[in-house]
Amino acid sequence: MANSSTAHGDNYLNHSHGLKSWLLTLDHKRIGLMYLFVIMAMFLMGGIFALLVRWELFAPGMQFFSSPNTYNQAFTYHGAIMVFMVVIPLIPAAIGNFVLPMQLGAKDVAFPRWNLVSYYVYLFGLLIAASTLFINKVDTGWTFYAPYSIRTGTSTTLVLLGAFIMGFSSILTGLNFIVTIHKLRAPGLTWDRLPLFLWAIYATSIVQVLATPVLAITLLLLILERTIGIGIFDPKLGGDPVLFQHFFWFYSHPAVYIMVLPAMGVISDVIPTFSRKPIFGYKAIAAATFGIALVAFVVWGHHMFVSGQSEFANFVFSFLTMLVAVPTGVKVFSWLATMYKGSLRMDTPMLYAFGFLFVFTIGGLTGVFLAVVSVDVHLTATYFVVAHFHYVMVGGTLLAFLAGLHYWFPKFCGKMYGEGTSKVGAWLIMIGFNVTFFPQFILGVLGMPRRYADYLPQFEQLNRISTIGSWFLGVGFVIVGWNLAKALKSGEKAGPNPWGALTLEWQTPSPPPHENFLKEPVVTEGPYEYRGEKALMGSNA
Amino acid sequence: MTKLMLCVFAMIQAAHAATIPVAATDLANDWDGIYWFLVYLSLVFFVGIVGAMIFFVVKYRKEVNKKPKYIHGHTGLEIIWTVIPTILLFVCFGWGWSVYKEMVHGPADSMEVRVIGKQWLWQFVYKNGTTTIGDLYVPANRPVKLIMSSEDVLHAFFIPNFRVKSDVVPGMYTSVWFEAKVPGIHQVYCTEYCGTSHSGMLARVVVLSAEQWKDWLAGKKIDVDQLPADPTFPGYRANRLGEGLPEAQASGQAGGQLSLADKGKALISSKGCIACHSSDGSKLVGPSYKGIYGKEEKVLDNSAGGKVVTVKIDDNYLRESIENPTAKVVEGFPPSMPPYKGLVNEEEIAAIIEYIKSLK
Amino acid sequence: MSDHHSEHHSDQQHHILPNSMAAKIFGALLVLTVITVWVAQFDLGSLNFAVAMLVASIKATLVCLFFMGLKYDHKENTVIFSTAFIFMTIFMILTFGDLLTRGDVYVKDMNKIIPDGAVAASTKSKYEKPWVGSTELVAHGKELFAAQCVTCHGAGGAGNGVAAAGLNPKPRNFTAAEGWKNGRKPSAIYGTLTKGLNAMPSFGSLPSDDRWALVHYVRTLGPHEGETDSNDDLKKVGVDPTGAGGGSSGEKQIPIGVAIDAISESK
Amino acid sequence: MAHGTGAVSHLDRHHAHHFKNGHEEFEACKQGMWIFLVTEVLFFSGMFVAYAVLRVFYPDMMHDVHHHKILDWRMGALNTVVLITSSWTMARAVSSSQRGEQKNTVGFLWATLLLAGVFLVVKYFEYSHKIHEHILPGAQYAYEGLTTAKVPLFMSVYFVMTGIHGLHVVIGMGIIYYLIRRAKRNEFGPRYFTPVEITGLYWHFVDLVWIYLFPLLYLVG
Repeated sequence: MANSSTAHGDNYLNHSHGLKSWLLTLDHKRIGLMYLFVIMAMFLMGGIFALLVRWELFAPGMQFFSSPNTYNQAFTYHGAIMVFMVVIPLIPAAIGNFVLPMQLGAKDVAFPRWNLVSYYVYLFGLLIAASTLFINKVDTGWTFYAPYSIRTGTSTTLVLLGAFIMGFSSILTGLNFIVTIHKLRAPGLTWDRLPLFLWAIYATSIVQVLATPVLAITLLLLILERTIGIGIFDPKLGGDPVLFQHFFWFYSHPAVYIMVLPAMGVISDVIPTFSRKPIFGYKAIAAATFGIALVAFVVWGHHMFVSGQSEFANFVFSFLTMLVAVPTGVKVFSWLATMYKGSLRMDTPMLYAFGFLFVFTIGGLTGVFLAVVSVDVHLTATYFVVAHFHYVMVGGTLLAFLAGLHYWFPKFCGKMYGEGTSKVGAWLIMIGFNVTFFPQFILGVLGMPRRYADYLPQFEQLNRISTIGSWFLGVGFVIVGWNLAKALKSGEKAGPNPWGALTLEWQTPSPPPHENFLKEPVVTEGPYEYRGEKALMGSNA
Repeated sequence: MTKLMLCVFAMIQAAHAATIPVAATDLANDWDGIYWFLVYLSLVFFVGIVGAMIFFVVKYRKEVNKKPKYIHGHTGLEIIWTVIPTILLFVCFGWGWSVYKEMVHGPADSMEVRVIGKQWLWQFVYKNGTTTIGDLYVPANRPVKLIMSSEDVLHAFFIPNFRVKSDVVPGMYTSVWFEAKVPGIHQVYCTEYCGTSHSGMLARVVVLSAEQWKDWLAGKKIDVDQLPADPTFPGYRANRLGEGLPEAQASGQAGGQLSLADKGKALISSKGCIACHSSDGSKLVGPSYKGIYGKEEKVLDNSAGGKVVTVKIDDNYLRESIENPTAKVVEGFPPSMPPYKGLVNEEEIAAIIEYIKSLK
Repeated sequence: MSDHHSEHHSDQQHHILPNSMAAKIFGALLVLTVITVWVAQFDLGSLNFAVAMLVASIKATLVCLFFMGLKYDHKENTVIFSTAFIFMTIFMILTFGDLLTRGDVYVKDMNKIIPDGAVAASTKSKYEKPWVGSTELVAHGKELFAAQCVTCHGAGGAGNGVAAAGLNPKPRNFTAAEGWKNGRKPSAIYGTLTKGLNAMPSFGSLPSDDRWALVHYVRTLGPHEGETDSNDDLKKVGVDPTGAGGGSSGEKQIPIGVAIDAISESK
Repeated sequence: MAHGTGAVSHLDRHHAHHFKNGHEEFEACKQGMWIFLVTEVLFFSGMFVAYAVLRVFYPDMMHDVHHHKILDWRMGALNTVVLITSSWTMARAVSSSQRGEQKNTVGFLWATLLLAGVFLVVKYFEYSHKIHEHILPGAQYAYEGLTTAKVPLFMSVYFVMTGIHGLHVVIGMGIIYYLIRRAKRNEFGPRYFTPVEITGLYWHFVDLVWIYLFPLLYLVG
């Protein structure tokens, strides 16, 4: 079942025409691209807020914002947009929607209508939350900690409602993917032949389904707290603000893995393809993926080591948190071992994969600092934490997303982007990223707290460097965006399988036909069996 | 050879000193121990991983290595890189936990101070009923336990030099303890986001020598600006925002007798005023001090049942607004300032008014 | 989530719940309902809870197995549904791992705490018994009220001050008898002043005399004469009615009543 | 998940073409509903945790609630019986549709709908009484009869739990009515009854939640 005939006019892009044919489509590929479009728009927005925040911190005193209030609003929107509207749906909803059924050899997801519903639910929630930008801006920080989120006079309720609604979209997508993977695998595609990207999406979906409902009820209770004062989280009425943090982090810690597991999945697909070698320790990586997903649910308390949580709870959570590092390590080592004695192709996706390994290693290791309870006491709520989760979220998820975007781009539109420019963009992003966020580790250890509109003059130098780095980061993204846009317009034709990959989505024309495959594919071996002829294929090989 | 070693060692020392706050308690030293252990452990792993990565890129580029090797895995390796990290991690956990236990369990005979966090200032209540705002006075070499609660929203009390931090939660008591070894000023931050002036909610721990402590208890005034600055940033006297004077400039005034206005400047920091009142005209929670003196302002006169009246901002108005802030509130600002009656003495009020005058 | 791919075509036949069986389950559920209600009549202490939960779980199991047909369904769906309860349990256990073990870290400290009230009260009173009203106190209270309270409670104390607009719940209307959260006794109002309530901050930083003065002034604004204090009421707010001087005598250790309050409050 | 099936409008085609056959589609839809119920359980779990926390923090709260008869257990018991019965009628509706007994299907669906209505009416009386007495959640609570500080918190949990459960009943009624319309058009039979089956699952779940709510809120003091 190597590359099937590419001489085929009809594909999902020209299958039907007109705006309506997109807005009402049930085709998972089109829905995926619509997600991608909105998410990128939101990413631009969150990015602008980020640049403004950095600009404000260029020097002590107020630079850009008229008052601390506006600054607080800016970082709140940066956080809320990036977490709820960008990074969580980024890979599962956008790339996942497009790739998952194709890698399964299926015609579509199990419930195409619900897939579209989920998209519009996301859009609806997003609009509600974003509308507050024009009404009465929110300043709670993305974590909505009670009781401040109860007291503040801003239109927090609307944002909570928006996040609440977006939660349902996340649930529906996860549900849809789980059933699809259970029921719609191509003949011969047994569990031990499932591409690791699918294992990752599968684990992610399970986390989404199990955790998101708890976020929903948490936000709902907070909304009621604000509107009628039910008092469950409000100390003034006998409630417990720390309980809110338990509720919140029971979702929001697993959410971190909703963000990073798919990223790992992408990397697990990219590295063997560009090393022309089978993935090292397939079963171990699949198991590690599930290990992380499960441990995700029993470690949330490490966000609360100084919250007034009991000593005993700190003991338990610190202990359990240590377990996260083990499967994570297993994956990193396996990826390295996959490159060993490979024949590495330095195409853009692989470049991003290297960037991911570099950055994610730092993010992971600093995570251990924060897992050790006593060390966390000093570091938590300082810039050390800010740096840490940006190394995991931006450095991890976003770089992996860019790897995936450049990897599947030819499949999306059947065209190839300018390799040179994309590499320049990649380097700018990676250098800019490290210049921006590495100094923040030191700032944090020195004691600079996060969410500060203004800071003491002794922190000025490091903040300067960080701000300057953020500009490089910005330029990098602009270049990448421009490069891909150019490719869309006038990119040269890419074959059905430019990278010589073996997973099913590459065994059909690019862009794929309306129902993905010209004839139902049959799987006869694992997804990474690069040997003989196959091992020598791939870009400019 | 040994010279080189010493040189390297000195450099490492310098690097350490530059990237971590001064350890002003024994606990802080223990903390540094595990911290640096983690740093070097991470370095080993990081260098290993990234080193291998770069090595592979050089050695197995497709130009160099045309024919990849067909490998699926190696059980032995996988066991090794599962077991060894696990062991290391639990070493970290055990060590970390032992340090944490000292963090939470202070000596029973600790001197207790009550800390009250409110938007956006720190209030300290001592056993003898004395209350201070913005400055926590403690004796050196004596265990101190802070019992903390909040009046409104979450705050967090963070003293980097002591490596202690805890959220301050409304309706609940949390506590930290420390035994300061280094007399002088130590910076305090609020590290739990609490609204508009979160970044202005700073304070100082003023660690006094035994006899200074006696004087202070006896009610003698301690001129905090005469005390050594925060040892982590010796170059700066900036313990409050807007006080960004490097030593060079500061020394001029820090040395000799402070003018009344300068005293006022110090006071509006130490009393937490600047959390809400800027000195540069920017509008925070309350009106800015800049140029307000002598100005005609519309105020809600609550003593006259909340009528809007125009008053001239003069010494009397300022005095009243310090002692009973809600009496006459400048229009467009919330009546949220706590009354300072009894928390500032005549001399201090005079100094503050003088400072506000000086801001034309 | 094992692989059921192969079985898809094997078991085309769906199990159909026989009417007789449906009736049996229905009956069983009704009987069990009667049992829970009946058991609840007796006070078995904590056993009541255990029994109620047990019966409920039996009912739930019957519904799942037969009405929802898990008994005849793919094991896959049973696994899926039970994960929900596993993770719900994790949620509960770990949350309570914190809540239930919190006390022993903090209660120890709390007995030593000086509440705002007691601190201020410690400053000697210039009144004989400030908790007993006097024209002098009321007059003093009037001034304080104008300075401290008018913004929210309004000049007349009707809860209609300028800042009231932005507040929810609205500031108390002192002229009315209804809706006083903590009651209208002097001690109750004193307590509210000391601790604060909803949007109202604690005025514990005021000397206790001033707070008593406010109490007595506020009580002149409406028909509140009827409400008077028992000695216990006064003790609750750290006042020793027998000993003279502004509330708690000289040295400030915390009255046990307040300590208890403090503990229950902090939870 | 009824809409998940491509069979809504086409009787001739019993499965959407991305499924291999009708059976596979049925299995998929049913599993979808099961997973949805998982999310429902975790959604309610938040409220159950909140309830448990209050119980543990304020044991006297529950005692007050029952001592002062804040809730009327007879109402709760009545509603329990009503819901259990509706669960039974629903089960019968499902099996009837599987056997292709159209009349029974429609009949039992109507019965279920009716009982759901009864449940809501009873709830309406309970609520209106509480609202009249100002026995309301948290800050809204202003009941003269019982002024202990913690009872308002119980009322919060009571209203949130029963409120959201009630919402589920209403939604269920909507879906059941939709099923009745389709059953009247004789769309269900031994070859295709997915919507009835998975709606049944949903409805039994609503019953399941109440089976726990009843003792927790009305009975155990």
